[in-house]
Amino acid sequence: QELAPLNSDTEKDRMDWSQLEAKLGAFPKLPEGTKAGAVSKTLTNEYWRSLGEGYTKFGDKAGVPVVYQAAQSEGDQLGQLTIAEGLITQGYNVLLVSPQTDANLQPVIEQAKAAGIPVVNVNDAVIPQAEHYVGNVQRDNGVRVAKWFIENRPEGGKVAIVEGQAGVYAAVQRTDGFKATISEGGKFEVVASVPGNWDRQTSYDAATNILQQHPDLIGFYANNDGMALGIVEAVKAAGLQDKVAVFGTDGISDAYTSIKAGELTGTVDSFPVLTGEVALESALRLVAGQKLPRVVATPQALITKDNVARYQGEGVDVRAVLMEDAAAAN
Amino acid sequence: MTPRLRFEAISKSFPGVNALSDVSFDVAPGEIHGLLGENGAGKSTLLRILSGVFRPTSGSMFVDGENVSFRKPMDARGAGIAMIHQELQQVPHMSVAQNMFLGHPLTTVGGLFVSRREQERRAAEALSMIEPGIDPAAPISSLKVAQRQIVEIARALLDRARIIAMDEPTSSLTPSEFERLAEVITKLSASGVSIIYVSHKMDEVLRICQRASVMRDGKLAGAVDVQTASHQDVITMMVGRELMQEQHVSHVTATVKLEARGLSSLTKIRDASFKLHRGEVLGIAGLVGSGRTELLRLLAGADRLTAGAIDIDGKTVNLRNPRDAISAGIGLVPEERKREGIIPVRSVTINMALASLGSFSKAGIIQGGKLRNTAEDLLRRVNLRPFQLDRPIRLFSGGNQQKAIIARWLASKSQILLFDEPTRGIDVGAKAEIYHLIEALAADGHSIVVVSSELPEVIRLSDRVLVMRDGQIAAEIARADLTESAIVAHAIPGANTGRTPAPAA
Amino acid sequence: MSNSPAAADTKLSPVFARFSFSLRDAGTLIGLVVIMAVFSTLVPGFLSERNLVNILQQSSINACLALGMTLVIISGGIDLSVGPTAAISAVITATLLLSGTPVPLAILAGLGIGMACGFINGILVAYVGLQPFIVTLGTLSTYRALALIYTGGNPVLGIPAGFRSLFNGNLFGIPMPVLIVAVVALAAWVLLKKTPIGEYLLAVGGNEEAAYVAGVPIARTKITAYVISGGLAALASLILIGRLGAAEPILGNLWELDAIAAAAIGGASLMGGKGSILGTILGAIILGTMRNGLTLMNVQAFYQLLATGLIILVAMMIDRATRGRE
Amino acid sequence: MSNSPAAADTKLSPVFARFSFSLRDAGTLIGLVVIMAVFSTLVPGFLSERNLVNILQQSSINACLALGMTLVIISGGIDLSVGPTAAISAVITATLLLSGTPVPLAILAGLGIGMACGFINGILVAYVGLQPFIVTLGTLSTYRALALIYTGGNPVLGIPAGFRSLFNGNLFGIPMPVLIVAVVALAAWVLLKKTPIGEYLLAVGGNEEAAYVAGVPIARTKITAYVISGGLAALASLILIGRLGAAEPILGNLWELDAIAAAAIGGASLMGGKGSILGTILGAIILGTMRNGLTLMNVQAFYQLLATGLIILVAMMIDRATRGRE
Ligand SMILES: Nc1ncnc2c1ncn2[C@@H]1O[C@H](COP(=O)(O)OP(=O)(O)OP(=O)(O)O)[C@@H](O)[C@H]1O
Ligand SMILES: Nc1ncnc2c1ncn2[C@@H]1O[C@H](COP(=O)(O)OP(=O)(O)OP(=O)(O)O)[C@@H](O)[C@H]1O
Ligand SMILES: [Mg+2]
Ligand SMILES: [Mg+2]
Repeated sequence: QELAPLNSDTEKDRMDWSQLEAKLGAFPKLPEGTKAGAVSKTLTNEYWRSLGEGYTKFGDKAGVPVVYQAAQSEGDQLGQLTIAEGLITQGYNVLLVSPQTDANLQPVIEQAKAAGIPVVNVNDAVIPQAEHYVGNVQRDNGVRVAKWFIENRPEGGKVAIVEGQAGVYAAVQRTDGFKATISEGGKFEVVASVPGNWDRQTSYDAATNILQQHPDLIGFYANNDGMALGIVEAVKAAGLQDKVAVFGTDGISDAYTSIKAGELTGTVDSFPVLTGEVALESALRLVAGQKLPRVVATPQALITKDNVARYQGEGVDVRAVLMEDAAAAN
Repeated sequence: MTPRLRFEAISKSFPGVNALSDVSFDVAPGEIHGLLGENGAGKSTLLRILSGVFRPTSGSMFVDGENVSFRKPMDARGAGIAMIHQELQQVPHMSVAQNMFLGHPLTTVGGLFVSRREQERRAAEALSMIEPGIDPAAPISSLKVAQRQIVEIARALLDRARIIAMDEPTSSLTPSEFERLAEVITKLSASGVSIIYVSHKMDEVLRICQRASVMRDGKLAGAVDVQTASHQDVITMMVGRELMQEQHVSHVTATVKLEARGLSSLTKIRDASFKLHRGEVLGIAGLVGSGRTELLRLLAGADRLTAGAIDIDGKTVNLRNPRDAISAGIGLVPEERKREGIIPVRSVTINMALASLGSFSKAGIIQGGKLRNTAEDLLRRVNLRPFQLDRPIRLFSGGNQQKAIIARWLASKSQILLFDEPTRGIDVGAKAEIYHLIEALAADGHSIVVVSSELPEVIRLSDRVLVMRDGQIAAEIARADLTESAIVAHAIPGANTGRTPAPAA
Repeated sequence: MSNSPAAADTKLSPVFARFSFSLRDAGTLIGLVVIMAVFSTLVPGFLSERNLVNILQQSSINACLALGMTLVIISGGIDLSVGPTAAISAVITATLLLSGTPVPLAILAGLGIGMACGFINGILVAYVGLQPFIVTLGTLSTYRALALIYTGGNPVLGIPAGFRSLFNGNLFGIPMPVLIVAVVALAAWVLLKKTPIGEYLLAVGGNEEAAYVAGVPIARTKITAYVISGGLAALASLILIGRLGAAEPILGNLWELDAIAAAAIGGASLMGGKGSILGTILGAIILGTMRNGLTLMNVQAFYQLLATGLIILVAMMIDRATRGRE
Repeated sequence: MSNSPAAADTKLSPVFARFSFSLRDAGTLIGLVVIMAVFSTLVPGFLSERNLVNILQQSSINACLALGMTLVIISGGIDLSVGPTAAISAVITATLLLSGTPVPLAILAGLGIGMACGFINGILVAYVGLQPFIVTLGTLSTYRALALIYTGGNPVLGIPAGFRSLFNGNLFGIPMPVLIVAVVALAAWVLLKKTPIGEYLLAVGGNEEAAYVAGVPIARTKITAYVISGGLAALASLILIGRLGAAEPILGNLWELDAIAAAAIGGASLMGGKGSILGTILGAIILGTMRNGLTLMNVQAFYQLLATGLIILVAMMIDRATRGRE
């Protein structure tokens, strides 16, 4: 019964979100009184609030009440465990969890299994024993940014990485994806890869120091948008905004604003609202007894000034656009 | 004439204790009014009410006929009342002058800035009335206790107060320092300042005071006519019974219990050698700062030797810390009780047992019954009052705290007891009890060292006296030759007359 | 300093003084009862046996840490490094288990590592003479870094079932963590109330200099407190990895604050010389109850944070008021 | 408590004691010089004017907080709530600026909010008589929650350029934050060394009971320290949002630890009664230098954490050794 430890990026038993309807049919009818519980890392980051928005949106559509909770701060591992255990006690029919770390919600998997409640691991940290995972490919975030550099800066140059909290899965994967991809051609040199701790101020200071030592730097990759926006300010303060490209990850609204203003070069949006919708849809399909592959991959896209209008603005239906993207990719 | 100060039916109760009940008396302008009483009689409590630290439970106070009530010390000071507290009230990291002007610094530029220089000038002025040697800019923590007490006195002189309450101002002072204080007090009194003077030193009170009140168990026991009263009368009034004046009895034997050979310390002590016999009470006299405390701390393992050795029962012992000393059978009753003596929030019982917890334990567990029995036994022997064994020690009067510390070394069955100013701040009754205790211990075969600044005490207790001067043992005086003048002659630098300075071989 | 001298004239009466610890503890207990009463009216099923056991289980890790913290606080110190200490011993124990080390040996090693971390803190405080806050602030970073470097930042997965059942099972229907912590609490209570070491801790925290003159082994006493704290941090981490089935180098983040809060709610004074084992346990349960109750009420994270902050303040105010009346 | 009595026999001689403050500061300065020397051999361009200015600029926020922290620590307290205090005043100032409030008014409001937060801490410590550590642990959560609730967790973006240039510009080639903090440091120095309030702070922290019987206004003095700390936390947050152009409710996470570390490295004693303004500034620069140097050396995250922990310990040990020799 022991599952092989999950690696959400490489797991073979997977499906793209765009295939849900095509492969599994229309959304099934749910047992009477179905309710869903969700717990995420923290609400202090817009990403997780948007995810919750997606849950609620789909919940409303499907007529399923959703309770969405989060730990008091990022890194509060036991607090999150307490919350998740509380949700099981209260008899929710399905759980969606975005764990603080790979391990801290392991008991939930076990307790839920005992109680016959399906659990879906949504994004970021990956519980090795998780039977279901919905989310994007973390590594791909870094890969996409690296590819942008390879295409748009063919002559190569110096780049730097500002990492998230040391030891966090998403930070490790994103950094690794970027580093590996950009080093392939041999034209680029990663001159610095330093901790930004998901913190704007720390990233600002780190970027200032790096720029001063490498005034010929051509770009930064930050593991999230908050840090990237800090870096943007440091680049502006150094007067290098035309020479240094800055990329973030997540696609929070401030990042979009900054991209439109021509400050942030780009971000890898992983569409948290849509991710939330897809996650809850998958979870509810499980409740209805359908069989799903272990991983349902959600979309992501590199947003720059060139394509920002396609993904955001008046009358843009992101879902439809992403469906198109998915179709194009196949 | 309206009295300068009038207490009217002052009562103060702490939960479980009536510290004062219905105390009334007057102090006239310019009067020096003595206040006597046993430990715990309520003297300090009354003065702390006067200075705004406590509020009375009931009763009222009048200053120059005006009803006053103080909510905090600042109010009392505003009414012209200065107080010298029994315990030193000083801030260690600050200078002498800063401490003296604490709470009401001298300022310039409309109160904006502290005027250091002016403070130091005025502080030096006030200090010079008693002891000119103290540098007002020095950190208070670099001063010895006696000097710090002088700073406290000088602080009270700064205020130009109408009333100065002095709670045992001379407990650490030598007779000559008292003389200078007496002069100052007389001058103040002549200029109309009223003084309330608390002391356990009967002579002082009878000498400088015009009238005196005696307190017993929180009540006023009566007034003393200073002109005619004898020591005995006063003591009887204080303790409610007569105390026998007793003579020295010797229990000294020929066995050498401890031998100090050429002891030197980092700061002061140089080449101190002496022997201490079984059953002997060895007095150590000397001026303040002559190194007596430091010598005791060396013997107690609290400070390190830089040279020399200590033998006990003929065997050299290595005392790296007090623990070593305790297992070698040495116990120290320290000079600064509050700082080095007590664990304030713990009970008297625990404070007593602290040095010998091992002996109350079986398999690492303290045996409550045994501890309790010993505590009852020993604390009764030292006559602890109130006899409440679970009460935190900080709630006891100073004298009773001292008794508990003495009981500590009885509990640890130390053979060698070192007393540093054993009766400082302790009333006559308790003093007699402590003398008895010391003698009884000597009779039991204990060896005892007593450091004291009170010459009568040294003479009363000692079988032999070492006089210290400037970190060295200047002389040894046998019982037969023991007089106050002999001690003084050796203690004062440059007055090396008469007797041969003969450190014991 | 917390106790302003203005209030100093309302002191313990001798009769009460004898029971003052239990009076203070009674105050904490009343606090807990009030909180439970409030939640039980707001949350159906809050008082169900299952949920109560849940609360105990969820409080057990914090209680375990807080017991060690209480002893350190009583000795006049503080231990900010409990989280990283737990992390180091967790990852090392897990690695040993994975490499086939017998369970008892791995447990001993884990506890040993925790005690070694505490020992280093103790040496720096007692012999080098540094301030406890700063020492453990320094080792907070240092130990965390070591745990991260040791594992390369990766979790250690796949802890054997034998070990897990030991820390994660039930005995007579009571979860093992609760039983373990109950035993530890009892031991700590005996240590503090019945042994010379307990008196030494109280004496060192109450007046270090006087304790020194009275022959109390100051350095040894302080070191003992930190070693116990380190050992209990390690024990807490074993309980945790038993539950999680994995050991992470970032485990134990911010544990120190919860542990200090529990000890303080339970009556420990950060000036040293005062603290109660029973109070600390109740303090940990209060914090656990808050978390549990707020979660069951689906209170949003920001408001949970608010409630946590306020409950600490209110608990301390109630404590102050109770003591004032004593 | 840090100063074990075993070492108590080597006391200050009166002559040296008078200069002990400046001696102690010299020790911190030597520490800084050593660290800089090490980095200058390892990192080319480390001693360039540009980088030195950089270090000062990056140390300025922590220095600002640490100054307030120093005063609180001197008074015998501690302020763990500086980060959330900064966050509240940052988001409110930013909101005001966005709604068109004139810059000076918004700044005053921001500083006022910070001081109000400090005032609450002060009241709880001084009048209610709670332990400073616990009070500010409670307000740490409470204030953070308020900042999050106020903004719904979102950053406030688009701070006007007028405001930003005020806190982010240069004057005579020196960054504004550095100038601002220099002025604050001078003011704090004068306050501590030359005014009655400074004396009161030292007295209250050094011996509260003695201060009380001498008529020092205990409560007012403590409250003043917390209000200043709150105000400086607000000032630090204004500098930060001037630099970043955005105010986040999660800003200031763990600032308290850096500020305490700077004060302690600079010679403040957490037992109260002791601390140095110059020392604190040097302490903050030491920490800033460490961060800067390690980043320039591209040291990996785990090892940066290790270095930070070790430097705190080593700095305190050097301090201890220096004082021992005095
Ligand atoms: N803060 C307090 N709380 C409770 N009881 C107290 C307090 N202060 C003093 N007492 C009690 O009040 C009584 C009177 O004490 P007080 O200090 O006034 O005596 P005293 O005459 O000054 O004694 P001594 O000569 O030893 O200084 C004692 O029984 C003491 O234990
Ligand atoms: N901690 C210290 N720092 C500096 N000097 C000290 C210290 N302790 C003792 N001294 C010096 O050593 C000398 C001897 O002090 P000691 O306390 O032994 O004298 P004493 O005779 O016992 O006087 P007292 O009656 O005041 O206790 C004093 O002159 C004092 O200046
Ligand atoms: Mg008295
Ligand atoms: Mg002496």
